[in-house]
Amino acid sequence: MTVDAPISTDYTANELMVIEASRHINDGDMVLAGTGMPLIAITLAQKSHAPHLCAVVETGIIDPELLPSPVSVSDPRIQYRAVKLGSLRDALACVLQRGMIDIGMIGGAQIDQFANVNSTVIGDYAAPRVRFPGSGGANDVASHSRRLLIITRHEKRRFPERVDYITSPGYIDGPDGRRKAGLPTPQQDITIVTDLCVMEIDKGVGRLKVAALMPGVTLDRVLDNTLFKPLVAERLAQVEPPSEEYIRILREEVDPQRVYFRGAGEG
Amino acid sequence: MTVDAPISTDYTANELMVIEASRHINDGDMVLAGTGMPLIAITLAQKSHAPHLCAVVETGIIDPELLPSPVSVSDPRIQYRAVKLGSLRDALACVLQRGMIDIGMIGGAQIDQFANVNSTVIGDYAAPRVRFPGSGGANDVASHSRRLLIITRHEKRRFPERVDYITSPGYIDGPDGRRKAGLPTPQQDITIVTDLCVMEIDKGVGRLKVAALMPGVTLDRVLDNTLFKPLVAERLAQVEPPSEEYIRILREEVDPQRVYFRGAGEG
Amino acid sequence: MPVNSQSKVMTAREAVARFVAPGCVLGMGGQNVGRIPMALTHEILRQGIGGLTILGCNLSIAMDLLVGAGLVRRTESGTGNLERFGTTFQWRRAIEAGVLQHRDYSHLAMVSRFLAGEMGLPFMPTKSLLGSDILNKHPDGGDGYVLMDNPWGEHEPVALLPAACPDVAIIHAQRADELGNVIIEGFAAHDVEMVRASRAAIVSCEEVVSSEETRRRPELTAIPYLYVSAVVEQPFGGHPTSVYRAYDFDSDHLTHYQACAREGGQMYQKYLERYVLGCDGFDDYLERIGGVKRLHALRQAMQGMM
Amino acid sequence: MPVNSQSKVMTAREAVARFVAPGCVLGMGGQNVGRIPMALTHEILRQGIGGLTILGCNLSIAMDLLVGAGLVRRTESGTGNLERFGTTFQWRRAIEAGVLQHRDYSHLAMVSRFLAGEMGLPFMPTKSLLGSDILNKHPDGGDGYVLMDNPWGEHEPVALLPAACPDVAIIHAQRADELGNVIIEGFAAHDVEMVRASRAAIVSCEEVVSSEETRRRPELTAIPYLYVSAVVEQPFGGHPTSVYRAYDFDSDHLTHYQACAREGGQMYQKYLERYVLGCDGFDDYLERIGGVKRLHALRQAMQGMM
Repeated sequence: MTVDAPISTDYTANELMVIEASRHINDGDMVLAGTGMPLIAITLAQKSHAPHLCAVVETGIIDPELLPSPVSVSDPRIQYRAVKLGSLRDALACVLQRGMIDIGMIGGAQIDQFANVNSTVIGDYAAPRVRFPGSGGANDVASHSRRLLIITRHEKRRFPERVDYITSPGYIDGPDGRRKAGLPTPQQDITIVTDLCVMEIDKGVGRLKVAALMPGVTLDRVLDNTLFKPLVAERLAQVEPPSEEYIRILREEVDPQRVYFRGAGEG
Repeated sequence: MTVDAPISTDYTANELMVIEASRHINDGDMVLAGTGMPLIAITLAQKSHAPHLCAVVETGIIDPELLPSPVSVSDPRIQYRAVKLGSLRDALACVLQRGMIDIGMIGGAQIDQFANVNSTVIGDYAAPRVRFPGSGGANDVASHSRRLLIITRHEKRRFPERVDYITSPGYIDGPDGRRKAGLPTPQQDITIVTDLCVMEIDKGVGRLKVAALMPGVTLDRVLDNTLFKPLVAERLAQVEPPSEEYIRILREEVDPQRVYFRGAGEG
Repeated sequence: MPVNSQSKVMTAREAVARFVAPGCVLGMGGQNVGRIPMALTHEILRQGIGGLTILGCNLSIAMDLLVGAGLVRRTESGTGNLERFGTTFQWRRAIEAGVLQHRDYSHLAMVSRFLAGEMGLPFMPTKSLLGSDILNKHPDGGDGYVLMDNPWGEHEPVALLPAACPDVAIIHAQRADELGNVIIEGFAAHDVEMVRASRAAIVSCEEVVSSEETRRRPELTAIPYLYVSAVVEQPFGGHPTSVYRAYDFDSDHLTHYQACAREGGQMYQKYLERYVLGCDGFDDYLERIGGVKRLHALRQAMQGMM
Repeated sequence: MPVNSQSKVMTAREAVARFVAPGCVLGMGGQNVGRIPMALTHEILRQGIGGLTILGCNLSIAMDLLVGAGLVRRTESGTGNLERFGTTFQWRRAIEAGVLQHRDYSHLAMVSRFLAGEMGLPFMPTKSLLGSDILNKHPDGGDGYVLMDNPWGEHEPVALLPAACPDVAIIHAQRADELGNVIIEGFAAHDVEMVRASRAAIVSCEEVVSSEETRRRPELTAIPYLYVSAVVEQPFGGHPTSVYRAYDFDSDHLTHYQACAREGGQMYQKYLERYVLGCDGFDDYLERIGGVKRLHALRQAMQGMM
C-alpha cells in the first residue's frame, strides 16, 4: 500500500499526533499498546504501513486484526482473528517481561524531564489531590519494552520538573537511573509524541530533548507549555504533515464513529 | 456397589497388595498416583468402592475415567473422559503444591526406617553402582500430599536402615525431620503397603511401625525381609483377604491383559 | 465427599449468601468493559455484604458499585477504571476522601501474585516495578514486596511479591457445567490464576452445559471444577460489559453509570436504587436497562464483529 | 521482518540443520510414551549433532537414543525412563560409566524452571525438594538451587531454582499452522512452558493446518507462533510413542528398543543402523517398523479408546 503524497491540508493536531506515533512502528514489530491513542496509533499502523505488525494486548490477545474504534484493551474489537486468545500472564509475563516487545506504547497524566510517567496521583500519595486510574500495564510496558513511545496532549501541567509519582519509570534521575534500579532495559529508547512536538530521550544525560516540531509550531510554544526545560536538538526537525491517504484511513477505517476524533474533518 | 463377601481363596500376594493399597482411598478423595502399582490401585478403587475419586495425573490430566492396564502417566488409557487435559504445571503446581491432594501414591526402590524413599541411585551419588530413573513427580507427591501411600514388593534390599539417597522425603531423621526441612506437610500420614505387610509412620518417633500382616505371613518373615528394625504395633492386625468380587474386578476390568499380574488366576 | 457427581448449580442469591462473608477478601474477574461479574456483584450489593477487601488486576464498574455503596474497606489492583469511559469515579472519590485504603501494583504484578497463590507458593518474583514509586512510596510500611538480588546474576534486583489468595473469587464466563468446569472464550485476563488461588469461587455464566460436553473436549476447560464452589446461570450476567461471542458492551448504559458515579450524591443513590437495590434479581435489572430489545441489539453488535 | 505472514514449514532435515547446533542446550517435549518428538530426534541422530545438553521433565526414548549414539554431554531432568517399559538403559549405563553428567530435579522443579524462563524471570520458587538429597547431594557445587526463608513467613524455607532456557526446544504436536501456531491435544506436559522459554523451537506435527483455522478458534492455540522457529509436518512423527486422538504407542517396538538398549553393544548399534542412521528420513523408518499395516493398527487402537 502506498500512503504517501498528496499531502493533506485538512487535519487536526490530534490526528497528526496519532499519525506521527504510528510512524514509529515498523512493519513486523511486536507491539504492546495501552488503551486510547496508543491503541488508535497501532490500528492505523496496521491499516497502513505496518500491515504485519503483531499486536499483543495485555488481556491476553495475540496478533488480532484491529477493528475500528476500540475503546479498551478488553474491547471485542481487538480480539478479531487473533492467533491466540489467552491470559494476562500470556501477554504481560510470557511476551512482555520475556523481553519480546519491540515497541510499547502508553499514555500518561504527567511526564517529567527524565521521561518518568505518572498515571497514579497528583499531590501526596498518602492524601492525593487527584487520584488517577493507576499503572495498569503501563509500568510493565515501561519496564520491559525495547522502545517506549508515550503519546499525550501537550499541556503545561502535564510536563512538570518531577512527576508527583513515578508510575512507569523513565530514566528516573539521570543516565544511570534505569541501570541502578536494575531495570531489564537500562538503555531504552524513549519517544514522546504530543500535539506540539516529538521529544526523545538523550541517553547521555537521561533527559528529554525536543527532536522535532509539529508543522506550524514554534519552539517557544513548546517551551511555554513545558514546565521543565527540555534539551533541544541541534537540528530541530519538522514532523511531516500527513498524506491525504493517512487521513482517509484514520477517519474512515480507524475511527469512523469519531470516538477519538470528534469533529475532525467535519469543518 | 457391594464388593464384600464371599472371600476369595484364589489370589496372589501382589493382587492383595494392590487391593489393600486401594482400600486406603476414600470415595471422593483427590488422588495423585504414579505409574505402576499406584496407577493400578486407583483404577481398582475407581471401579469398586471409590467411584467418585478424582484422579489427578501429573502430565496434566484431571479426573479421567481410568481404562484398563495403563502403563504410564502419559498413557492414552488415563486421559479418557477427563474434565481437563492440561499441563504438568496444572497438576503438580496448581493442584499438588497448592495442597489439594488427599492421598498421593508412589513406588520406590528403597525405603528406610524413616519412610524416606530412594528412586535415584544405589551406591555413591557421584559414582553410582546402579542408576534408577530418578524422582519424576515422586518427590513432589511426598512433599505435598496430605497422606502418602507407598507400594512396593517386600525384599530385604529394598528396606535398608538408611536409603542411599533421599529422593522423596519421609520423616528424614526423626519426628521433627519434615518440620525442620520446612516441608509443607510436617505431620504427613505415611503408609507402606507391601506383599508381606502394612507399615505406618509412628509420628511420635518418625519411624515405620508394622501395623498389619498379610494373611499367612508371620512377623518373623517381615523382620527377616527388612534390613532395618521396624517398630511393631501392640495389636498387630491381619490384612483382610480380598472378596471374590474385588479379584474379579482386578482381573477383568483393571488388568484384563495381565500387564501387571502375569499368571494370576491362571493356575 | 464425592466432588465429581454433585451439581453446584444454584441461584446468585444462594451462592453469594453461602460464600461471600462480611469482611472477606473478594477477588474479581474480567477487565474494564469485558466479562465483569455484574450479576454476582448486584447480588452482593442487595445482600449488603460489607467490609470487603477487593483484589483484581483492573477493577472496574463492579468494584466501583461496591465502593459507592460503602461496602469496601480496601482495594488492591493495577487500575481502577473503565478506560475510554473514564476512571471509576466512586473509587477515585473514596480514595481522595481518605475513606478507602488502596494498594497499587501493576497488572503484571497482580497476576504474578495470583500465580503464586494458585501454585501454593508464598511469593512470586517479577522484574516489573523496579525504580518506580509503586515500590518506593508504599503505604503499608513495606510488606507489599521484598527486593532481593538474583543469586545467579550480578547486582540484578528482583522484586518478590506476596501471593494473593482471595477468600472468594467471582467471575463471569461464557459456559460452565453443573460440576463447575469453566469455559472462557475471548481473553481470559487473570481469571484462571485468581480462581485457582482462591479458597472459594462463584462462577456465573451465560449458559450451563452438561459435564458430558466437557468430557468430550477437555482441552477447552479453562478451570476444572476442583476450584469452583458454585455455578450460577445468568444470561447477560456481564451487562453492561461485554462477553465475547455473546454480546457487546452497552455504551449507553456505561456512559449513564459514569455520569451518575461522577456526579455522586443523590444521583448515584438513585442509580443504585433503580438498577440494583430496587431490583428483584438480575433479570429485573435487565428489564430496566431496556429489556429484550436492548439485549438483542447488543447480541447483534457482537455478531457483527464475528 | 514480518512474522505473521511467513510460512515456517520446512523439512525436518532443514529445521534441524538450521536450529540445532553442536554443543547446544536442547529441550525435549512429551513424556514417557506420549508425544515424544521422535522424527526430529532421528534427524539430529542422522546429522550427528553432538555435545548436547538435554533438558526435560521426563526424558524418554528420544533422549536415550541421543545418549546411546554418543551425542550427549549432560542431561537435566526429573526422570529418565519409559515407565512400564523400564529405565532408559543407555542413559543409565552412561551415568553408571561416568561418561554422562546428570543433574536431578523433580518434575515440578523442572517445569518450574521452564516457567521462570517463559516469564523472563531468573528463577522460580518451589516448596518441593526440601529435605531431600536432590538439594543436599548436589553435584554442581550448589549452583542448582538457593534456599531462602519466605520473607512473609516464620522459618519457612523456599527453594529457588534457576530458569531453564534451552537454545532450542523440540516437540511433537497434533497440529500446527504454517505460521507456527501449535495445537496440543491430550496432556500438554511441560511443552508450552519449555517452548516459550527457549531461544528457538522446532515443532513437528501430525498435520499442518491453515492459520485461517487458527484464527477462527484462537482459544485452542497452545503456543502462538511468536515462539516457534520451524514447523515440520510428519505424520506418525511421535512413533513409537502415542499421540492422543491419533495413535496408540507401539508396545512391540518399544519392547524391542528396550531389549536392544539394555543389551547395548553390537545389538544397539544394529538398532541404530537399521532404524535411524540407515533410514532415508522418518517415512523410511515408518516402513521399516511395519509400514501402513502397523500404523493402521495403532490408529485403530487409539480409536478404540475414544
